[in-house]
Amino acid sequence: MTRSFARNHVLRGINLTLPAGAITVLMGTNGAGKSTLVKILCGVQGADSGTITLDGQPFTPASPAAALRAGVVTVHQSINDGVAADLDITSNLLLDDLASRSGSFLNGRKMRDKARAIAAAVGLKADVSRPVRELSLADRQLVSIARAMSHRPRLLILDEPTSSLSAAEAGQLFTLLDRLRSEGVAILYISHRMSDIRRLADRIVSMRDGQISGLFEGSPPDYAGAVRAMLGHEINSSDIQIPAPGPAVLSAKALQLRAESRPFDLSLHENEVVVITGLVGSGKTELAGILYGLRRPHAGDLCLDGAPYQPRDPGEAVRKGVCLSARDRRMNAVIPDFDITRNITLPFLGRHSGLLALLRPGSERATSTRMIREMGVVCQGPKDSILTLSGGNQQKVMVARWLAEASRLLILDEPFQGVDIQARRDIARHIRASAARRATLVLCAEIDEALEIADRILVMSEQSLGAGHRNENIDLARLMAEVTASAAGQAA
Amino acid sequence: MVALVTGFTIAEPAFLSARSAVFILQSVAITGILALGVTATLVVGGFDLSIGAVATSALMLSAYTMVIWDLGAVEAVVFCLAMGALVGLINGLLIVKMKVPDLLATLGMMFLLMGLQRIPTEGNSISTGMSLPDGSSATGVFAPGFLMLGRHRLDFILEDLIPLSVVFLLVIAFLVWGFLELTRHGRIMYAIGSNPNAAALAGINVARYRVLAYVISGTLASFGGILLAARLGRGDVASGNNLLLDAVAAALIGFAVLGAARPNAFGTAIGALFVGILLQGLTMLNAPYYTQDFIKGFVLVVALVFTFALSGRGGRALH
Amino acid sequence: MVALVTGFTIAEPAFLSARSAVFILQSVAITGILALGVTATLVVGGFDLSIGAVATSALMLSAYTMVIWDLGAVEAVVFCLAMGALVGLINGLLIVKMKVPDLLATLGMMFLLMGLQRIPTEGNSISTGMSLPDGSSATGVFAPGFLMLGRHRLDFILEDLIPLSVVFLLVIAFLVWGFLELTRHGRIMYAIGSNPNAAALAGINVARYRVLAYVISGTLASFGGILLAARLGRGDVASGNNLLLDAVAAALIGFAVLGAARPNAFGTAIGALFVGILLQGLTMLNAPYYTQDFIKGFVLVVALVFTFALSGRGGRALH
Amino acid sequence: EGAPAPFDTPGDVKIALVRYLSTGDFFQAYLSGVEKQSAALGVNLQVFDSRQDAALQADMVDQAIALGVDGIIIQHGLTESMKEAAQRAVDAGIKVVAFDVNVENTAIPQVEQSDRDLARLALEQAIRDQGETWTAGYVYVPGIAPLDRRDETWKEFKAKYPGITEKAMFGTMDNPIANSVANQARAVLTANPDIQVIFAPYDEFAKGAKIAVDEAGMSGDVAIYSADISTADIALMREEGSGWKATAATNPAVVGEVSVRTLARLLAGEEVGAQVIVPPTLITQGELNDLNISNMEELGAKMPAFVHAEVSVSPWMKLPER
Ligand SMILES: Nc1ncnc2c1ncn2[C@@H]1O[C@H](COP(=O)(O)OP(=O)(O)OP(=O)(O)O)[C@@H](O)[C@H]1O
Ligand SMILES: Nc1ncnc2c1ncn2[C@@H]1O[C@H](COP(=O)(O)OP(=O)(O)OP(=O)(O)O)[C@@H](O)[C@H]1O
Ligand SMILES: [Mg+2]
Ligand SMILES: [Mg+2]
Repeated sequence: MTRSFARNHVLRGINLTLPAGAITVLMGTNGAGKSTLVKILCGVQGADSGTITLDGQPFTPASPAAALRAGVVTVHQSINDGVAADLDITSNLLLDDLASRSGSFLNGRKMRDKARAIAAAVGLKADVSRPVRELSLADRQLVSIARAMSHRPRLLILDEPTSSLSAAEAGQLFTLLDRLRSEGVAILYISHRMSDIRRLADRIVSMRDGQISGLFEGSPPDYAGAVRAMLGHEINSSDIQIPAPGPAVLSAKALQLRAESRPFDLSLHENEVVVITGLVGSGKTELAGILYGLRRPHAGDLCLDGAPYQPRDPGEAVRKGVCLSARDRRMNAVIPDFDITRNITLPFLGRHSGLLALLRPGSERATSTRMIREMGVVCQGPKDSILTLSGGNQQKVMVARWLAEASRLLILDEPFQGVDIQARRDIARHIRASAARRATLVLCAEIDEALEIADRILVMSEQSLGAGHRNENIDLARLMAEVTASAAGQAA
Repeated sequence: MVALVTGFTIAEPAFLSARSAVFILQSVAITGILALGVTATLVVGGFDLSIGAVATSALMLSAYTMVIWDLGAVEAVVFCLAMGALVGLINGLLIVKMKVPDLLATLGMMFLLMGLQRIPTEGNSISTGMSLPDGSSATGVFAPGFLMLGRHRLDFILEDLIPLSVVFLLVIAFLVWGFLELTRHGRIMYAIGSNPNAAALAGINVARYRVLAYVISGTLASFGGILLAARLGRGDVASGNNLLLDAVAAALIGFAVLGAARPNAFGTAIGALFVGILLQGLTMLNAPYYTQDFIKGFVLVVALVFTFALSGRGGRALH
Repeated sequence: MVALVTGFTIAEPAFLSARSAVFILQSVAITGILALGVTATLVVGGFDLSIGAVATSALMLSAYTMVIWDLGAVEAVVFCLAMGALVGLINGLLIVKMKVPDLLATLGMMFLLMGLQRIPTEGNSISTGMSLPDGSSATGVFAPGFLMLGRHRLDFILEDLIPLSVVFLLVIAFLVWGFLELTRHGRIMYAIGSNPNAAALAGINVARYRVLAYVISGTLASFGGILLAARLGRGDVASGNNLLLDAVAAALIGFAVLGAARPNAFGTAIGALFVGILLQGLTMLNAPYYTQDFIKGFVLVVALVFTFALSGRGGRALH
Repeated sequence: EGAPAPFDTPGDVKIALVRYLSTGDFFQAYLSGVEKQSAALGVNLQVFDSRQDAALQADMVDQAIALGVDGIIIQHGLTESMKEAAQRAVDAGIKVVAFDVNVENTAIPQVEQSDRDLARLALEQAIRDQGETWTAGYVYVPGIAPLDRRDETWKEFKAKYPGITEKAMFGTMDNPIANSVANQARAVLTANPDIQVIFAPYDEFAKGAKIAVDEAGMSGDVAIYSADISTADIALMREEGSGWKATAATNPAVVGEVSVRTLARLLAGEEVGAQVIVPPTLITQGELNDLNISNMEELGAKMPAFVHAEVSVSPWMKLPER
């Protein structure tokens, strides 16, 4: 199968078989063409050449509806492509059902019952008559997964489904996938997360530059080999050298996020990368919001470089040198109408403008070419529209936006969302390398990711911080226990 | 709205009578029907600026059919509805297939129709006895059955109380409401308005439903035009100037009704009624036309502020 | 556009002369300036329906200032611009603080102003010598300096060639273009229009910039009204609906210019010019007014189809 | 004193004015005439404003019937939509007068400002000033009843004086009308620099034409003849070197007064005839300058024919004060 966008040959002769009753994991660097392959399989785009057969029959889906009818069900990478936020959960869970069913009139009670059953299967607890708008990102993701699961698919395709789920929900998803596998469903699972892959993979297919670069079967499959095939070289190891921390940049005293949560102290130092990990919903984003002037804490004082710090809005935070790279780039970071350069220079346009606020294109271009090079963004040039980049490369641009200028405190909320292993290492290395003159706070739910970047790891649970761990010979079991212990606490 | 009615009743007791209520309904019947069409396009995240022009085109076309071609009421109605559906179809295809943004496509269509409807008569109104280009004069008349659509009144409690056009308004409002709220097609249209991408990926034929919305809008607008023609009894080129703005106002006020913060047929009907009550009440109080505009704007703004600011719901931005 | 100019020149040689070019510019000066204001709101993803009413309010206010209060040109201009800015500010605050959707807020404002501007004179036009409620007659006159704004011509190559209003149009178009394309603030406004969430999280005060866009729009609209007053030399009661439609058409055609598929000042200016050339050319060829509407719509639709369908760019939907 | 019933207790008389058109000076002045004459008679006036919505206008007649008024003045509208409503009012025992709309009803007298006479007076002046041979630009928008009637006269004149050539016909009702017409007129004058006369039988059109003529620097070469007048028009006609030579007009306020008086006579049981015509007056640039008239009040004072028409006056009636 082949597929090109103009002169960009994205898929260059893919041969792939997906056996029933097995989970095939597709690994590939950002921009390798995984999502493009998925879009062809589920009828969103056509292939330029090549054939697909499903259960021995030729299969060329002309539209998503046709693919669904044939039993090819997909959960797409972008969560916002999965749900209609203004509708209630019921309608969202039954959306494709609505499209394909005959008969015109809706039966509210029957729909709600059906929706409840579907939601229960994936452990979605929200009331099904609530609008999706009110749900968290994780719950929205669960809604699209639940809808896909409810279909008795022949082939289930999941494009990075866990990128915004935490361990508990992911665990539930895995159990479901196990069941479907045992029912003989073919599953194509795309992920950059090693933990997912280890847990699920029956076979691993590696993809590089639009071609299949390796197929690894056997139990367990050869991960190291797969990663090597995907990258084309050995992965460079991430060995963390913990530098001596400098003076405190930000310190929080008796900070209380909500009325019912426990107060805690926090101090972040120059030349130090601190990771806060914890379950989804534990309050990481809330903390970031407080530091960035998006919300007020319930109680407690903040100091920045020794002076009291109470930002009223992000503008003030940025002026004082506190920057936040927000999670969920499509919603919160990407400016879709802009090219790469303009996306990068947006927050610090003051630096690139002179008399009468006139912009200096030369200065902008210099910054963006520098950042594209430093972050290793795969693109044709700085004038590419941001939307033509693959997910991982978009993410690099979003991080680059904040690394382009010096800051006092840089907060990165889930900076590795949807980023491949190599890119993750690249971003982490770059963050660490530039961390000397500021404090850096990274929020991520994945412990693997935390270990790759942190000097110090803190665990957050129930809107409160626990003790710190130096990232040296960490007792992983204990760390995991702390994270999940809070889950037990939450459940109680 | 209750406050409005009470206020007007105190100031002018004649306000609160069955006849007065019927007047109000009758005066909003045509804008109300147009506004329901706009609502259908708002639901799929679109907008239709051409409805006013479609209505006046239907007005001219029906007159042309009966007066100049000398055909009957049925033909006139069929031609007009077909014209409205066709215009809606073209709008829809321009937007869906040609990817022209909705405001642009329907604005273009609006100008086009405004010109087109005047070309056959060279800008003259159509009435029986008008002279034709070939020197003869037009002999056709408005069919009585056609005029009834706009003028006939049904006996209901009082004799001659309820005009047919009010019945049409109520029936259409009920149908559109039922279609949008109770059928799966309506639900799908809301899904498209909320997230067209997600809808497409769920296997919905987004293009077809969007076109459908414009066809509904065009057809309802042409039906509004038919009622207008039936009431006027002639093809008057100058009528219908305010239809677009009033219909849009009704549909937009409908957003705010019951805190729905989304386009909905029930709200639109209420919105149309609200504007109607306001204007009738003010007229009865002898307010000059310009204070009516002022008060219409003022009440609109205040109502909006209450709905959106105080209920704390941002509502989705219009698209 | 080149095709248009050539066509008209062949059909009517007088079309292609310096004077003809200048008066096309003059005829689009007012709508052009209004359209540039609309563009500013389109850029931040908003829309301003009140511009027509703001322009006619400025027309009335300037006449009121000079004729009834007997003040000078400077006061009139200052009052009008302040009024426009204030209306824009209120629009902006309604939208940003009260969270009223843009179309709704500006529609309400439009009705409000349409009424308000007529209340002081009870619906009468304002002109010197008109009788006042107290029985005396108004003695003020339109200041010559004020009239110059709309009527004075500068010598340029030919004597008396370029009207001041054309100079204003060019200067304002250039300023708005420069502001939107070359300055930090313009860039930020485009970012807001594209993804307001992301812009806010990049530390931008989104609310302030959105209000700014409406203030720009209101101010430019009032300036358009000033030029209108200076041209008419009296305070004419008129609805601004046609001004609104023409300005919106120009701004929307501007979307399509040069395949930008986004609102932009240069495109808007070209859009206004395009409509102007079309209408002037047709008038010269003695085309009746209704064919002008038709052709305006037809050309708009065809241009749109070419731009959007053939260039294959979907363009973003309007919001 | 001595007024016939029901005007012996005028406070109990309710009349309604049902309007089709309202925006603009003419309609505003008409309304003020209606209001003044009603006040002078001491009757209650209720104004219904349909704002160019013919269907609504018919509803408003019904509404007036429901309110129990004694008399109705229908101001403009469409024959077809008003005919039945007017009949319903007559059936309800209400006296009805129609201004400038033919409701095809023998019980309803028509007040008219005679558009044909307006056009005739202006064109006759043009012939006096310019001779019988000239090239003309004509401003006209079909489909608007008074303009259509004025157009008939123009066609007659063209037939009668073959020396008149109509080089261009244009016109638009786009608001603000004067501004839009000015744009068109500029184009027309550029294309046809030989135009000598512009016939613009509506003062908004004339205003637009004058702006264009001035802008084209042709005020010495083009003469404008029109219908209707207002204070602002007087100023424009008297401007130094103005091309606006003459206009024919009835005073809209007078027409309003006549409408009310006609209705009052009907209510008092007097005979008024099928048609009540308010005669127009020709106003030329020369007269305005000679008499030094600068607004409508002075026009009324110095040209008495303009401020009061001795039409539909009964001895018992009080006239508005001046
Ligand atoms: N609409 C498009 N126009 C042009 N190029 C495109 C388009 N969509 C994708 N591409 C290009 O195709 C390539 C593959 O993109 P794709 O989204 O399939 O990558 P991916 O393997 O899913 O990456 P990731 O892991 O980051 O999601 C990228 O180089 C991207 O720039
Ligand atoms: N102001 C608030 N009041 C009440 N609940 C809130 C508030 N803000 C956030 N929440 C809820 O509290 C929970 C914690 O949210 P938060 O996004 O901070 O979690 P998190 O630890 O950052 O998780 P994630 O991994 O999703 O980023 C979520 O369920 C969120 O919906
Ligand atoms: Mg991908
Ligand atoms: Mg979070």
